[in-house]
Amino acid sequence: MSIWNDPLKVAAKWLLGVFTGWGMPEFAANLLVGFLGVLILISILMVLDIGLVWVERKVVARFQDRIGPNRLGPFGLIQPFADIIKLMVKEDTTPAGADKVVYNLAPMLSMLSVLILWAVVPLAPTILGVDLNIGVLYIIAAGSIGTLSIIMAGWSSNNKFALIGAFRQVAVMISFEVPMLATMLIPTILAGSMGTSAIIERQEIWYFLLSPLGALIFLVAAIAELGRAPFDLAEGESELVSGYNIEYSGMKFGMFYAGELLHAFTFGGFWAILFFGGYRFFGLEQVSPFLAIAVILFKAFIGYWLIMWVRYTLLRIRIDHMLAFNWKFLTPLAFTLIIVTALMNALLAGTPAWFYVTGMFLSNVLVAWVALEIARSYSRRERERVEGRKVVEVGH
Amino acid sequence: MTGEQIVFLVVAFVTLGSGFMVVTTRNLVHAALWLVAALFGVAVTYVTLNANFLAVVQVVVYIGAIAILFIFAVMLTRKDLRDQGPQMNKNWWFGAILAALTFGGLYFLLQGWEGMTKTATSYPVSFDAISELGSVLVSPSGYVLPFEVASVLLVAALVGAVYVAFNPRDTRK
Amino acid sequence: METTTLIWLIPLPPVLAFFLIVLFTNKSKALSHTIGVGAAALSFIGSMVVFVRALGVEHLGEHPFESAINWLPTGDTWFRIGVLIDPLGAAVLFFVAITIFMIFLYSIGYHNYGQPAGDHDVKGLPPHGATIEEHGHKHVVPSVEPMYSRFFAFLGLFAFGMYTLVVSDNLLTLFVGWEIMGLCSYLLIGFWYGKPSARDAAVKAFMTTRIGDVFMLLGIAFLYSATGTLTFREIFTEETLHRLASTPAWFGMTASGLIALLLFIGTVGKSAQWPLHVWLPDAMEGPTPVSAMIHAATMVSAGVYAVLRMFPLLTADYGEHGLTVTMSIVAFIGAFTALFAATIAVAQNDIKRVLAYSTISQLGYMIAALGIGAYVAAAFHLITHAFFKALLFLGSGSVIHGMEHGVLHTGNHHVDPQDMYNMGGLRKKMPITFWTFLIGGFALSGFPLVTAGFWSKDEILADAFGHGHWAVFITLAIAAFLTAFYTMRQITLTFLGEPRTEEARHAQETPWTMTTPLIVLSFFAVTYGWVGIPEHFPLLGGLVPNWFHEFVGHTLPEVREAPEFNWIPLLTSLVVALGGLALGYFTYRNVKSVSEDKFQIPLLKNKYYFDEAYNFLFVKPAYWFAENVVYKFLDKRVIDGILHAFGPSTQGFGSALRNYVDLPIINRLIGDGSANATYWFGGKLRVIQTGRIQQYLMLALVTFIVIGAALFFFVLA
Amino acid sequence: MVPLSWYLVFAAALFSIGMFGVLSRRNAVAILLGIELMLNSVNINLAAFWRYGDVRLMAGQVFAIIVFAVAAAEVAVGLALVISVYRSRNTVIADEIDLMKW
Amino acid sequence: MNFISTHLLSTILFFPAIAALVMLFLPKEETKLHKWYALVASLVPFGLSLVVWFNFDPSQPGYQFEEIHTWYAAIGSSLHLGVDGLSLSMVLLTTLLTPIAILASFSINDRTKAYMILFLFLETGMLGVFMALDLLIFFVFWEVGLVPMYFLINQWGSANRNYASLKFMIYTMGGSLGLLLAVQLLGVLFKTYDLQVITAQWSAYTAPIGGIPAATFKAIAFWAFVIAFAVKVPLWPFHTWLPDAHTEAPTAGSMILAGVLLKLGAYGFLRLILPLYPAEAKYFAGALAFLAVAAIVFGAFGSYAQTDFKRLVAYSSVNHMGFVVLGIAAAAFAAGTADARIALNGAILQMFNHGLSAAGMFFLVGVIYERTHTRNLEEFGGLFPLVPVYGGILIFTSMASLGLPGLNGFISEFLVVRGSFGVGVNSVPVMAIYTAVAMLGLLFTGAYILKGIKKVLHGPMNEHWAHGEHKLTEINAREIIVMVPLMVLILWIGLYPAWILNVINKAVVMLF
Repeated sequence: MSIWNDPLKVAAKWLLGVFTGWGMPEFAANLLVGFLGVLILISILMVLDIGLVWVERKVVARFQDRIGPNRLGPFGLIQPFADIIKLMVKEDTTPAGADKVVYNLAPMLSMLSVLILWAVVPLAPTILGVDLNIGVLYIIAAGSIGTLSIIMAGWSSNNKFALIGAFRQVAVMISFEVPMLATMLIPTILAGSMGTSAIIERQEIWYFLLSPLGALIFLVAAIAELGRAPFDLAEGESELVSGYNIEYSGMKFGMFYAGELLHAFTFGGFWAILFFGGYRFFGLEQVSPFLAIAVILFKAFIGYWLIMWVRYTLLRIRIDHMLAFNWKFLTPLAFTLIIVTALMNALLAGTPAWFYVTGMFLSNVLVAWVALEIARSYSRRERERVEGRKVVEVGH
Repeated sequence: MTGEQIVFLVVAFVTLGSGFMVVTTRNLVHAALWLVAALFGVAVTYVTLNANFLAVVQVVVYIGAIAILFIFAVMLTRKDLRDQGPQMNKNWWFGAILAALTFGGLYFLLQGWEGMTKTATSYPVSFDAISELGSVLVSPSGYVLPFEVASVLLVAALVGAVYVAFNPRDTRK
Repeated sequence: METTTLIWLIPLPPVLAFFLIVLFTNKSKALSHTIGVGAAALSFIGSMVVFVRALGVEHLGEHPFESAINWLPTGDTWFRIGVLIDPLGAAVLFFVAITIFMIFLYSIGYHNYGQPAGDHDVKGLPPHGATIEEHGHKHVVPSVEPMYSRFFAFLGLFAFGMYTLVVSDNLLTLFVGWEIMGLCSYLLIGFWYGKPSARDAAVKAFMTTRIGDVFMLLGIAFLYSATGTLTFREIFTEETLHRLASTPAWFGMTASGLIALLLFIGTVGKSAQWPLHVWLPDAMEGPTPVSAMIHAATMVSAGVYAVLRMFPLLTADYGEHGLTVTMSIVAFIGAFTALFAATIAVAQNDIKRVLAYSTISQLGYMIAALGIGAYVAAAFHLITHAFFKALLFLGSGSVIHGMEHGVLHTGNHHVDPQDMYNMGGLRKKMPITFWTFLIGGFALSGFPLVTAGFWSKDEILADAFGHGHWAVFITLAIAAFLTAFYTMRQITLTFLGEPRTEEARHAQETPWTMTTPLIVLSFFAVTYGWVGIPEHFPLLGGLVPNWFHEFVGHTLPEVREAPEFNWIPLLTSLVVALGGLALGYFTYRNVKSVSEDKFQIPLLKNKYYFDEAYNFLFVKPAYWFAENVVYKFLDKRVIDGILHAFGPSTQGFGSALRNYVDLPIINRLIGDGSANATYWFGGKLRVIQTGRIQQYLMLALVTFIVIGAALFFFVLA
Repeated sequence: MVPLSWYLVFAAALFSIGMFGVLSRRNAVAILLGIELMLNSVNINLAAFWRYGDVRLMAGQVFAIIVFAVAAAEVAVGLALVISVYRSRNTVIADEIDLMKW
Repeated sequence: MNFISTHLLSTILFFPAIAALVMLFLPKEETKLHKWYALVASLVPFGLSLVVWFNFDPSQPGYQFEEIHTWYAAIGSSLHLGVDGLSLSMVLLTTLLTPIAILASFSINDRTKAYMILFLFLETGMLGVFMALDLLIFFVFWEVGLVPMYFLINQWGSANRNYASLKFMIYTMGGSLGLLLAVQLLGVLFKTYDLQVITAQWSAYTAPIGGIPAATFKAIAFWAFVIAFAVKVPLWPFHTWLPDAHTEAPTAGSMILAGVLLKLGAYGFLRLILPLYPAEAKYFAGALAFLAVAAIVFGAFGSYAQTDFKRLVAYSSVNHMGFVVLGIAAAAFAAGTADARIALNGAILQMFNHGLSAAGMFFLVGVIYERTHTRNLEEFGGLFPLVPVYGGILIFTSMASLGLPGLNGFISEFLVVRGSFGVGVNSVPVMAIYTAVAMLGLLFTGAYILKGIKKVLHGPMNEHWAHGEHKLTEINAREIIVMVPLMVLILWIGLYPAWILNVINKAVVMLF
């Protein structure tokens, strides 16, 4: 066991040795080491976050045919730091009639809800916080804390816009949790475990190939969960000026902001873990944990990129459309998909790999097709109802 | 006084305290938030009982859904966010007495029970409670029937809730 | 090719043609008739090959061509079907093949192939002719049959039925072919289904023959049950026949007798013997090739053929002591029909109806011959008759066709082109038709020495005479005389003298497709007789050995000796034939119109009122019985009446129960009583109903705690 | 090592607190809050008994889960009722909702 | 997939029902979806039953593909399924006819969802009767079959449907009451409902029951069975429900009614009565034969008397099913003899054939009814030129039903006649007379069939249908597709029946 193939354990061991050397009791030392580990992880994440700020701004600029930050440092790399400094020194206002405690608690919770997610993200075969055998569920749990933070923020700001924004956001998050959880169950079924590391371990074939539809639904649900465009109703600048965090300023706002970015990145990571084999990359992960980390971060970034792409491409939808879309389309589809996947998985058990994969893939395609057909005819009927005439579709 | 005991005491204290706040605070939103705290405490209690699954589900269901629902309800049933009038009904004292009596009675009964002081056997390593739970929940020899009943109950509740809360004056549909 | 295989294949081409035409080519006339005629030609060639090979075999009777396959599993055994060609089969196959092929060929011309489509022709009605513009002035020409392809399809199916019947080695497949022909005759007679007369004639034909068929089916079932097989050669073994002959059955007949009788009834239906003859004249509604098909070549012959096949059975218990019951019945029916039909024929004016009745009477000849055991003679007459009767029908068709030309030319559609009194003098207009028709007619009337009819008839008469069946002999002789008479009448009225109508004047000869068959058939109508000249016949005897007798005779285990030569029957046949012809000619030589015809006796003209009688006796009563007794009375009134009675009775019972039990006792006493009690009690209790949940809860809790404590302290402790 | 009694007493206490809430709050929503507490205390018992009994017998957890389901259902319906009552009578005070008295 | 291979029968049996349940969740207005879904769902059992057919080994005695699942242990009833040559042919018939019928009812656009669901349930009901080897199960499915048919007639039928459906329901129910009683009796006696066990013990049972001598008791039970089945077959004089039901039912309904439901009764005779009551059957065979002949003759006459095309066809069913019972009666007379076997072969094949031809006829009637909205023969006439293809198909099918040699009807009728007459000749003379009388029925079969063709296709054309908005349209592709399998089978069985008769025959030899 060397620093190369298992850095975490080695470091932990060494630290433990050091502390006990100082005559610390066993469990206290353990506690301290764990605490340090968490601290390191968090700080890394923070740095990553700052990077993300820059990436986001650059990318959005490109999407919108601008250059983006380019003054400070090469490619404006220093820009995010400048932002942070600005946020730090900015005056930290608290609206009158706000509920102080709650008001201050909210941003921390929101940050927290994102950070604790990383406890179950396996960065490498040997590097992960805790190998929870209920990782998937844990992700949802953390998400619900996020929900809480938002509603707290919205309510405590004592501001109509904030409240409405919070309501919307919460409504969206609660409802989109359903299809999200459902699609998370698909890798669970396929791998036979809820543990993130187990899922990666058993993912010889990318689950994306076995259940592309699932991956898609997951992505959509994730975007909604994040409250980013096209689902960014919480902060509809036009109608309710940036929603629940309207009253926040300074570092509190910064926390929300950073939390959101990191959240998006994290979900990119989960996407990669659940459907793209996490740190696995043709046996590359076996070579060295660091490579594995690189791989998973890369994959996570791909996901993040997709999310951004969607965000800066599509338009915002109306809230009721969005909820209807979730309850009437996404959720039933997700559930059907679970059932179909489970059945196919049972049916095709023990068949040769190629057959298994094609079978799963085709079943997914079939489900998707049927769903779209139904949706199409439904919408046609709706249009007919609204426009009160027969709608002749192109090609029909 | 082992570490576990300390942890337990802290958790229990926090939980009970926030529970007390739940039933006493005037501001209902605060009450709901206190409830969240209490529920979180309970979740931690589950963890100390090695019932991770329950813990997480507790967080998902209670904090993620129920508490939020409460907050919604509170806000929906307020004319304005300021609340007026006493929070306790006129014979709250009798309620208090009854509660105390109940606690006393329970405590008394527990006193008389010999299993009271038994301590847990060490948690068996490599025992996957979750898969066990899962298989038990859906195996006909296990609890598939209660499980199904529960699901039926949920559906019924869903439909009922939607129907009851559906606003007849709402003319959008 | 293996002969047996070939035999299997013979019936196939026509049926394939049927399906091909029906399914695919019915749009294209040319393709359809090519397929149809081609198929007929194939079968024809096949049959000829088989026939020739059959000639080459020594003792074909003992070792015929046969092969069989398993068909129906029956219990532990299989029912086998197969093909068999023994001398009789070969001989029949020969003429069947020729006539069928000729008729196919003939149909092309008859249905005006190549002519334009009619102006207002519709499917289901005969073509009415088409107007065409030809250098300046427009004139009407015959138009092609709208259902041309369909006709060839039906013919194909018909041919299939006939071939199946001929080559089959067992009674069941024979019956299959038999019934298929029945269907085809139905379809073909009703070919112009638009005409109510045709439609009814078709139904009549089918039903009348079906009467015979069900008896035949019964006979088959009987035979099958009695012997356990239907294969001819297994039935016609000594012991089987003997067993059948010795087992008594019902009605004081032996089993063999009864079976033979049942089967014979089938023949009566099929070969239009009295009393089931009524369908045949009406069958003239069909196009003429059909009449030829049905009357000469195939169907009616099939009836006789069946009896020929069953001959051993018929004569199983035929000792030296007189005819058996069955045989005498057969003989009687045959002879009677021969005479009876001949008399009717005298009074008919429709050229085809005359032939129809003559057919009936000729068939009567054969049946009678069989009845008196003249096996070979019957077979011989069957074949000769097939040739010349086919010839006559096709000839008449040709005449009608020619007349239709005339009708189209004058455009006077009230003139019936089939009525002989509208003809006359066609001799010059259509020479080929005339000469061939003449040959046919002479053959029919048995013109001495030359024609085939003479030899076959003579043989029958000789046989009847030789075995001393006087009644039969005399009847047949008279019939022969009448035959000659009406034949000459027909010829005279049709061809000789001067045209009686404008139409007849404009009649014209028919195309080669129609005349060729006439010529071919007339050839056989003359020559085929020579193969059956008795040895002992003066002068001619032995010039050609009596080949037919030798050949066909050996179909049977023991050949029945031909009666030695006797002058009386010969003279008789000479006299009746020549006398009849002469009388016919001189009577009608210069008859100008119907009114001058002395033989238009209403009784004869109306065929002894048989149709009316049957209609009155069977058809109407049957329908009346079906409608009023079975349906209206039994089903509707009685059975349903009983059913409907259930409803009210149950209801009455129910209401009684309600009035005397439910209302007083259960409702009032128990129901209301308890209600009142509850009401009073509730009134007392309602005080505690404050409407406040929490108070209820507290109440509940208090109660709970109190009870719990009580339990704990007083019960547990 | 924590003895079973602690959990039980803890649960009992939580239960009583919840009950107090149920019995004495005027606001219907608050009453429901109380009920939640009671349900949780029950769950604690179930989990505790599972842990302290034979771990392989899942009954405790199973029924804890079923209690979750019940709780969720109860909240959904309860709050729905509260809201509709609020719509019709414009109040959520339990004492004022007393149409059902004689 | 080896679940399916081990539970082949129950899969076939319950697949339609499950499919129907799933169908409940399809959107209501997607009529097209309903139709295709139902069609596919009904094709699956057909495919599976083909699998069964090909894996079936006729030469092996007893039932095959057996399955036993405990159903009601307390009374010793279990879901015991199995097929032999006899039931297999019926199962095949059912699974074949159902898709055809569903395809035939594509023209229905009113509440297709409910319609199709009912249809699928109906299929399960019918299949259950054929597969059940347990009296109680048999009875349950027996009744299950009724309900969907009742609604099909009552909801989608034509003018007089209420009367017809009620009559059908009450009549059949009433008939089967005695059956239920008798079944219960057997169950009580033997503590089990398993057919094989009961068959083994009951036929030899002699001890008096409740003081009543066994013989009497058996006789009563026998008649209870007979009446239940006779109503279904239907035997004269229990037949009057049939013309009403068939006439009022929707086309596909009539197809299934005539095609399969009637067979249930005949099947009951073969599967239960003959094995359970050999002695009684022999004793009462004369009566049965008499009723059968009555059915044949009166059926033919009744049909001949009709002016309603569909009613005519309906009565023809009475006539044809009469032959089945005639064969059964003959077999009952002389069980074990070759004649009896031939008669049974005929009877069973006749069941199959009538399934084909009657379904075809009803469908064709339906086709023309859809276009003209009348069934009155007097209003047709000379339609052949307008609809040549339809005419051809109609004539073909009519001929099959008329029993034309070369088509399937003849084979079976001949076998029946041969068998019963053989019994008459070799053992019981009276059968010969019955058969002879039955011939009268055969004759009039021709009469009414020709009447139908004559009135519809032939004769001068009724101009009313020739042009204008009444113009009669030719039979369309879908309808032809419906007919093709029927016609192919009709011809195939007519020319070479051995492929199916072999299976039947082996079963018969083993059973009787």
